[in-house]
Amino acid sequence: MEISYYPGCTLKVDARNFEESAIDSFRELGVVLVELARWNCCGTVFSFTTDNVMYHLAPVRNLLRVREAGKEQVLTLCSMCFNTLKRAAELFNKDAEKRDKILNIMKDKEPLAYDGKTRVIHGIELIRDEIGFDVLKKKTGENLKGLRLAPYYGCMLLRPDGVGIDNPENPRAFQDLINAMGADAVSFPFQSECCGAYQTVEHPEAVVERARIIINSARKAGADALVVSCPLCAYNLDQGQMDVKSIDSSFETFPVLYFTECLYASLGLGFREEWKALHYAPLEGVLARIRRETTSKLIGAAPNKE
Amino acid sequence: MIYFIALIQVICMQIKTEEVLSDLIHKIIDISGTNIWKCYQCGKCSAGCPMVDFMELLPHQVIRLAQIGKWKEICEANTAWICAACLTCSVRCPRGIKIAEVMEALRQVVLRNRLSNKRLNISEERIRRLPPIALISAYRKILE
Amino acid sequence: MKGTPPRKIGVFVCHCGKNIAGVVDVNRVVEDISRLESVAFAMDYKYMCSQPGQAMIQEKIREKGLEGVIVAACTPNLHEATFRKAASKAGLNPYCVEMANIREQCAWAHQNDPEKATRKAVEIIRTMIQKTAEDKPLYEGSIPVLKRAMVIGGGVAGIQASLDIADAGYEVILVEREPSIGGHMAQLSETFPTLDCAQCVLTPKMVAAGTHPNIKILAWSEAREVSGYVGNFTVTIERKASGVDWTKCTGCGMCMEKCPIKIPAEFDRGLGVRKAIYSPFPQAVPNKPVIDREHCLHYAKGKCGICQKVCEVGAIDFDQAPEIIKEEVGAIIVATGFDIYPKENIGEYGAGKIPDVIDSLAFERLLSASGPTSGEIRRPSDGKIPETIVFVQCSGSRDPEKHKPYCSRICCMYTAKQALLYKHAVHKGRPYIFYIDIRSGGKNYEEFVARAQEEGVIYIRGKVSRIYQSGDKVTVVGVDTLLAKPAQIDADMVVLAMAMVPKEGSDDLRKVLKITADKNGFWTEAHPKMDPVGTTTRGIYLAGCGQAPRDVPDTVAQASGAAGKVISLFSRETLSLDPMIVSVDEELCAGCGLCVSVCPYEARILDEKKKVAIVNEALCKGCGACMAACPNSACIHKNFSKKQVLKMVDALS
Amino acid sequence: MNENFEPRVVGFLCNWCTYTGADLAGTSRIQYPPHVRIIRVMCSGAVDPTYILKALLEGADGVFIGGCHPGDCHYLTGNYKARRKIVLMKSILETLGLEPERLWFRWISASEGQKFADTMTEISDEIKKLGANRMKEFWNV
Repeated sequence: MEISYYPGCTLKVDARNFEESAIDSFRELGVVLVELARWNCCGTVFSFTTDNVMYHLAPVRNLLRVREAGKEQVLTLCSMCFNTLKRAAELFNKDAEKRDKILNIMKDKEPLAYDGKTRVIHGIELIRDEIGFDVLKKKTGENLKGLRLAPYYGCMLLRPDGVGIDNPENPRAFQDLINAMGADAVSFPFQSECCGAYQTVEHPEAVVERARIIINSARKAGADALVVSCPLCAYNLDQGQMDVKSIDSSFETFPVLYFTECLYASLGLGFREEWKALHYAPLEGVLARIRRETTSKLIGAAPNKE
Repeated sequence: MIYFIALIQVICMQIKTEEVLSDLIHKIIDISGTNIWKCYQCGKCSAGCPMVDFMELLPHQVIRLAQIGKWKEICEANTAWICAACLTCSVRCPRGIKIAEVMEALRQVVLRNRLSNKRLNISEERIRRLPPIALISAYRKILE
Repeated sequence: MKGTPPRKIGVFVCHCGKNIAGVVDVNRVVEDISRLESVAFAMDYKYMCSQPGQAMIQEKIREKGLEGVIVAACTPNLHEATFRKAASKAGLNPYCVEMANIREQCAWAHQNDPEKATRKAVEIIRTMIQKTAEDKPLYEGSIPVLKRAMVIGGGVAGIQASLDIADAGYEVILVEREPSIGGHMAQLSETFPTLDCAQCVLTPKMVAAGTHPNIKILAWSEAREVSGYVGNFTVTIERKASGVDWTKCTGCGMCMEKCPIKIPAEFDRGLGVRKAIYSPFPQAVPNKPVIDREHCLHYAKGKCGICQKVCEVGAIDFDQAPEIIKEEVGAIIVATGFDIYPKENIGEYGAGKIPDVIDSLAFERLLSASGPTSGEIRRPSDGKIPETIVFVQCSGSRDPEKHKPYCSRICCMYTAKQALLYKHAVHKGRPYIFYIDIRSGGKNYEEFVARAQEEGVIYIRGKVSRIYQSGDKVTVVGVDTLLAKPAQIDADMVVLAMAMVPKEGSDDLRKVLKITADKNGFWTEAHPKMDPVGTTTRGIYLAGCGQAPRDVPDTVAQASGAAGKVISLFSRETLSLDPMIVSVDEELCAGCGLCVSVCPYEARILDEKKKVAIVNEALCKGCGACMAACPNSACIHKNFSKKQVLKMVDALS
Repeated sequence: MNENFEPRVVGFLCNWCTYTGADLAGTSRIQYPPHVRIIRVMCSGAVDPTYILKALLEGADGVFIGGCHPGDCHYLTGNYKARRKIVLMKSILETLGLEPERLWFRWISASEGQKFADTMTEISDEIKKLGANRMKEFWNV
């Protein structure tokens, strides 16, 4: 099975490990991620202003690229991209007035008019709805056995209601995914509380406080590592720990991993050496507990991209 | 005596009809697409807000002040600029008020009317260190 | 009865002081109308509804031999009955009197345009002339009344209504779904604002109902089908299989004592246990057990049978089958009550997964002397006596976005009571109440809340945003909106004042009874103000929380009100029927049966032999759906006939 | 649009909800254009398609049917029956060369006087935009 894939900015730089682990893991599960031939910034955040459609052009252009590729579905890994693209797709289909405005602005530059048919799905949804957690469970074996992983949903995977992948107040998709990987999911009270998002730029002091609370909550719940699905959450919670430590030397760091890195490991592919440099909190403790029972032709293969 | 009158004016908030009907407040309602009059001040937004410790006014206070047209007070507070748009308030509001959207509208009205010369004050070193997703979203939310 | 269509029509135009005459030129109206062919007489007067006005109409009816009367005045909802009564005294059939609404829908609505209003008034009267010209004299039919009532639901509302009707000397059948009557009130500890014990006041009433010679209690039974009409209902009731022959059972309780299976007790909201053969509580009426087939070993594995062995009178009957019985009654009171909105539905309050977050009804069981902890307040997780309890009001109420839009009305009061009772039981305990508004309208209610506050219950104004487990504490994240500061409490236990919702199964019963419910599932009353205990179906009345959330005194008052309605109905030998119903012209009817399927009241059957539809005049309520469905115009809505409406349309175009 | 055009609209109002709502609009002295002539029916479900056709063929510029809100019907389901009929009627009107926009259906409760008045204004405005019902001219031919 092939699926269109929209990477977004950060997966090409600071979160290469997120993309690489995803591409290889999904291939192992029989899904080939085909990166869109052309894509632009999704806008990173969905604009809430009702009176300016310009903000929605960037995401709609990406939705059009998917149609140009002859596909109706596009996969995202980053939660922010997922949220922005999905909400833009919904807005386009629900608000006829805005749709006409957007099409009108786009028509000079785009030979093809976007028809509103692109469906945006997140990597976790792909596993839940198309591959199936039970199928994944059969493929993963015991590589992550005994590892207690805390899923961190953050905001954009769950809110607003109806856009997110699960019930915003009582989600289970991420826990189910972790259990299907053969690890033990550890729910914790702050699993869907905001990491501070873009405030990391202007108010790092607030974000550091968020990181301390969220990490301590996951640790208290007995987890060995935090699992995320958004490069901004990853940065705030992983790098943020360094700032916490600089203020409070008694703070102990806590590993933060992308869900695809866990998936990669669960499929017996281990963990790539070069990814370590993209993490802040030391991972040795967790990595030492991952087994590599399934051998795969993909191990050590070059990253799948041009 | 005069001293007392002055003091009373400082403490006592005057509710003025022309303020309640002010254009700026209506602009916020228009841009956010949410009816702020639905708010019954339960405070669930403020209770769940992850950034509330850093806010000068709590989200429910902002909505209250907007209801009575106290634009100046809202505008001077840092609340909207601290909001991380995590939508916790919006999904929990029992009356369906989109509080995060109101915060965005507030930022927009301030920026569009040049009521603040807001700049992101960050060192080049930090710019290099921050991932693109952080920088772009911050620019989009705070300066767009 | 066939009457000749009235030809001589009299039109009486009312000034209504200045209300009509101030806008509409009444003189011109009279002038214009007088010119019309079928108008035998037209006049205007200052106040038609006044005594002299009515007398004038009566006089003209006699003098001019009027065969139809139109009063051009206010809405028919106001004075149609007045003028019909007046006309009938003058010998005119009241159904040949019509109102032309030139006040509400003309003069008042077009005050700024007298010219157009005057022209509109003339047209309104003209259309009514077309209708009146075809109005037939109608005569009310009558039906006998069976003086026997059924009450569905045996909570405090059902018990009170049954007792009132039975005391008036009529037979009552009280149908209860559970093994015992008593309802939610039997679960309560003490009641606000008097703090008297709920069981102490309820159980005597339960016993009175159980022993009353006029009351037949059908517990462990459900109404499955209702047919018939006011005065003459037939109700089909399923007596569910209890596995116990109640005629033999003495209620000794030996079977329950010896049964080896323990299950969380519904009556104790899961905080206590019951057996697989059980009766919900010791004071049950009737005091007979039922077997829970889902959990009983005999039904699951064919083993055990201990209850059968220990029963000295041989009452255990594993093969008992459900029994279907039919009861004939003249009136029905629906008192099905409420459920508690599930705490599982509120994700941010723990989605029901935190053991020490319980709902308010569960807390009632903890407070109750006959509850699972014998009245000692111990938290579910480890049995510790909680030193800090947080009460969260409006859990699911007043939340149109996610949960229930309405105020559940009793939570403010019972939360104050629960906090106070907790304070009395645990002296060093700290009760906190998160609230949005305190609603304490009721006799001595505000005083009661003040007492709770004075005795040290701490009220915090703000809605709780989140509740989560942290260690052995439960953290409640809220806000103090009066101080504008986030407020967090690490509690030992949290009590959620959950919203009240209509009893599960209400919707099925609604279809059986053919009555209506609002969007929240509560029964709709015939009129929110003027007929709050009636329904749109004559002979069916409402009592208790199935209609809307209410407290015990209001419930009892409404139950007595519904009983009063039934008693008043039973005081007559026969009932008159509204004659404005739909009849069938048998010559035109092709027997297609379309009208039979569209009738919402099952008032029509198809006579297979004659191939015509037959109307049950007692069931027909005159909605006219059949008339709109009939392809042959064989359905004739009396005095709303197709011919009349089409002629009215003609007059307008 | 002809400024002097006075549309004629025939309104069939259910006795329990919309008719009472229209009364409330009057009692509250809410003003609306006087173009609608009201025929009281017991239930919107009793409005026969022939009423609508007759009105439009006789030259009424619009037809309005008002019923109770979903779930509020005094006769349980009459308003749903009306809704189904209106949908059908709209397609039938098209085949007859009549604009389906001339047929209006709204749920207005007894407490919605303002909504009734607003609806009357809206209908009046919209029908004015549509212009006179040409059916009259056809008959004259």
